[in-house]
Amino acid sequence: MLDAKGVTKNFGGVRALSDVDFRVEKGERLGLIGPNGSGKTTLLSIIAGTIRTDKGRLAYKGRDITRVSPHKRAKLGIGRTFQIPKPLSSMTLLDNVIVPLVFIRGLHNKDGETSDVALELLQQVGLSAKASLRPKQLTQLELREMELARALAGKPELLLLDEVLAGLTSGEADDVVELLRGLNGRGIAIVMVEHIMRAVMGFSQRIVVLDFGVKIAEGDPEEISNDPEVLKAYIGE
Amino acid sequence: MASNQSVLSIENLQAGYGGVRVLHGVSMTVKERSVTVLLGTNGNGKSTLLKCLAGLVTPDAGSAKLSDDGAGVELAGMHPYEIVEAGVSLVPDGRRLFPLLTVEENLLMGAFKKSARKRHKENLKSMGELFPVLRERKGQLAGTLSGGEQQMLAIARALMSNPKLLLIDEPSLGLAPIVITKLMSTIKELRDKYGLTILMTEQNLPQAAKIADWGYIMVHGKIVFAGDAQQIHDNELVRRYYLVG
Amino acid sequence: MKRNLAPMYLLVSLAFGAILPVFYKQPYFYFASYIVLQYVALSVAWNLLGGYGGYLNFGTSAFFGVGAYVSAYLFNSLGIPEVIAILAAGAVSALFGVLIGYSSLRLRGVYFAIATLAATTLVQSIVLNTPALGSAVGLYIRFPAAPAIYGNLIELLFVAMFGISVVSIGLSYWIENSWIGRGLMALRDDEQAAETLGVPTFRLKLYANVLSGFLMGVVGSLYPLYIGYIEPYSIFDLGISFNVFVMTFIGGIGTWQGPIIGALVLGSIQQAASVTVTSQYNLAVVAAAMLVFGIFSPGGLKGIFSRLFGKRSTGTVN
Amino acid sequence: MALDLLLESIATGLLIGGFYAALSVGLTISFGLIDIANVAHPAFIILGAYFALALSQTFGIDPIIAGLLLVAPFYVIGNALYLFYSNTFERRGESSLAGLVLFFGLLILLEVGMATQFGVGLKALYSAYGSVAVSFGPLLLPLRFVYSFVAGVAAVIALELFLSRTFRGRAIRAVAQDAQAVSLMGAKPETIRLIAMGVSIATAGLAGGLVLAVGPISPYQDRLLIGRVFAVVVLGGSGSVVGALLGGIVLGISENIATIYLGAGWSLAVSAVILLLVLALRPSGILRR
Repeated sequence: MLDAKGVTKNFGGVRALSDVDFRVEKGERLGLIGPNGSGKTTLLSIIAGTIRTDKGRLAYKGRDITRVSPHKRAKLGIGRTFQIPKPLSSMTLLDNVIVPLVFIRGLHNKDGETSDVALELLQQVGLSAKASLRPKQLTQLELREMELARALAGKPELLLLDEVLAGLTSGEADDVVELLRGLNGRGIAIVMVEHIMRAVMGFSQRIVVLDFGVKIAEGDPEEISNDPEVLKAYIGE
Repeated sequence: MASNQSVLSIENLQAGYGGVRVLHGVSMTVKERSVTVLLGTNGNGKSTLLKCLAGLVTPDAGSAKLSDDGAGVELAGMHPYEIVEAGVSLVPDGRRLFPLLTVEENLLMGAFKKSARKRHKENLKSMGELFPVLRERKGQLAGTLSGGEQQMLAIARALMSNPKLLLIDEPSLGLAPIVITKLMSTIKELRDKYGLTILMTEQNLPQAAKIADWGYIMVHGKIVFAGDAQQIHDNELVRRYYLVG
Repeated sequence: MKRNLAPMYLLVSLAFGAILPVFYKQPYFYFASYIVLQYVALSVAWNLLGGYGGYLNFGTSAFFGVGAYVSAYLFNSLGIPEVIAILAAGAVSALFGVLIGYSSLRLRGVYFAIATLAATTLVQSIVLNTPALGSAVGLYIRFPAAPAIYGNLIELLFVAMFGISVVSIGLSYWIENSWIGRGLMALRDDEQAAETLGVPTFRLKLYANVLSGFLMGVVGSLYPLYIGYIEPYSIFDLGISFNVFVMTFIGGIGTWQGPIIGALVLGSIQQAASVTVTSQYNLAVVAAAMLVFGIFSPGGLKGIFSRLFGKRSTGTVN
Repeated sequence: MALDLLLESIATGLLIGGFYAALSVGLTISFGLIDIANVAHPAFIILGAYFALALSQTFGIDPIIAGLLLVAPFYVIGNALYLFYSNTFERRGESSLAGLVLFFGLLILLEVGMATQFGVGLKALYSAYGSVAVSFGPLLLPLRFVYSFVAGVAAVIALELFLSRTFRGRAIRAVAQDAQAVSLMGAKPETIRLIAMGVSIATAGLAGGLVLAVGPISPYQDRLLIGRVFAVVVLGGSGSVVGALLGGIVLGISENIATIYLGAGWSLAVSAVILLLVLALRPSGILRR
């Protein structure tokens, strides 16, 4: 579904990613892990299009998207959440969700239908009671849930999640993981960047490990937790 | 070796970002002239704890007292620049160097506080001795250094303020093993030769265990294990905390 | 239901404006109201990009001036009918918006603001160096004959400017409630997030700048007829840009009502004051008012109104 | 003959470039280093020119000396301006964009204030060297431009030394790169910005003296400078004082060449075209942050 080859990114002489090959299959659950600063968020941004890769190519469903702008990628079915939530602060939660409904799905806001769809999405993440509030009135946690609802509004086929579980209690995290499994059951491929090992190991079918901008391992959770390279990156030697 | 006098005592510290609680009541102590290491994987709150101590994050509750020859200074709620003045210096996560300043200019930024300005020449000299590579590259822009050199510069910059307590956030991050070994021995030297007290966070357990006097393991914002150097060297235990969590 | 009524409001307003001079005869009223309405239309146009999109245009006078010069040149030197000249003025001004947009709308908003300042200097220089446009001396306008229904040209100009204002307001209201406005507001809040949610940010900014430029050009195209003589220093005066900016700001930036309120209130005060005070003090009062509002009420008059209104309505609920 | 003319205009352009650098370095500090787009900067320069005129006439001193005397009071004005800005706009968490509201308003207020206080007409100081030219090889250069060039270059050098050799100066450059890391060095970022804005406006005081030395002044003259100072800052790369000198020289020479080939009327358009082109082509200096 997504095939990225030779992704490389430098920020002012500092190398964030070097020559990373990254592939996501249709309907796959993929975990992307690695220590802080290993380039996971940069890779997500390059897939979503908010950062351009210096070298290499990206193909999505057989189409070259290396130079395609982020809003077009969103329309092609790539959705994402941000590690630090980016709410549209002048709008209510409901309106935040309506934006992708209008711009990605092409729904019009003439009748109440669009609002109903938005409300339903908020309900999925447990925020329907706060639909008329503004982002300022929400906790960081709720903002992250709103990000998820917003990403889902675009009916993505590939969903990029940047630490959606951070800061959740294990019960809450389980709920979100359950929700994600449901989405995946409907055929959405999910790339999860996560630090909470228990969750990411349990959720993913396949795991890719980045360290210092280089892909050091790839495999199923079992293989990864026994991979000496990974242990070295995480625990040291 | 470490004395029994504690330099820093943290009690029931709680903190978070906008409603997400990250630290759920952390208590620990850091003894004088010791290397204390705080272990745990990413996203468990280690960095947040150091940020609280440096004033970058304001704790919601609890206290962090710096003992200053008997009189205690409460760090919780102080501004970062006041904390530097009080003698605590942080080597932040991601190093946070000034990439467009030269190596020497970065070091001199570290000596900004008044008491350190007076001594900046001699401090510059001793940093050159401690990190010869920085002396060689003093005119180079910090952004062009290698990862290991950047980490050394970040530590040296923090030392330019003559801190009593040095906080280091993930020094080994993204460094090659051989560089980590070198770095750890430098940190050890800071304790042994210069009598510095050091609190650092680390994921790299074996490397950290080599030089640590005391260790704590943090999982989900709580201290789940505390012990001395020998105890934390138990790799199996830590593995359980790390990958199974 | 509201939406169905909107075209009716529009038609009624237009009819009101068209009929008023037939019944009400008071030359100074039309003379002064023309300028107030001109500022209403300019502020509403400015608000399209500045208010909804958050990109501040400091070059209103450049768009206005391009319109004024294009129309003056067309019906003066080439004898082209007024209506075509007006539309051509709008079109050239819109094209000007495309050029500035391509140059700076991909950058941070601060750069766009500075680019519009520079663009003002540029068009002023071009006019100053073009003898066909009168250079520094300026152009005198040959007045067309007064139309039959209205007594004089000023009344006709009033009707035209009234119509332009009403149409601009209608457009602004429509944009605020359409996908364009939603997209602009989204990118004003966070451009990166907006892109990720499918909003074509650059294209929307460009649309808004072009439409805003078109309207400003159309407004400017009538000015030579009103004033009879144009020259580059007063036409490209930063004071016009400043007035428009302040009126929108004081009225309530980013809402369709804000620029109308601001332009009506400040514009009327200015017209009243211009009889008694010099224009220098006039501008100083405006600047001072803006600073006061900037500090104490960022929401502008509209914000104050809705706060007062909001309080009252909760009171009745209780 | 034509070559001589070209050579002379390049030389004059170079001299004017030093003058432009002096007008722009302050903006390089405010806009380039602490992200305050002070569009009123040129208005402060003209204000400085009027004060310099008053000083020169009262004490019979050279306008450039008068400009130097204004450095200290203008530093204080810059401090006050920053305090006002930070307490109204910056503190509300609004970006530099919202600050434009304040500075645009200030620009108009200063203009009106000067127009009412000093009159709208041109005012000039007839200094001893006002109309003297020196020959330099085959070139004949106006002395007032030579002096303002020297003063401009001296100001750039002084600022460069300040920014690279002093603790506060380095902190100003550092705060542009990472304000939070600056606070970890024991410096209060707000104080650093306060100093930076003081220095920025202080240069406007000196620049005012230079403007007076170069020619007659009028209250709305700042409008002729806005495009120029921003073009210089953007050309030089935001935040680089030496870049401002180079940018000033590029602009000065371009304007003079344009004057020869297109006529004097086009000189003002040069800076606008440069600014729009640089923004459109986006070299590294002005990359979106």
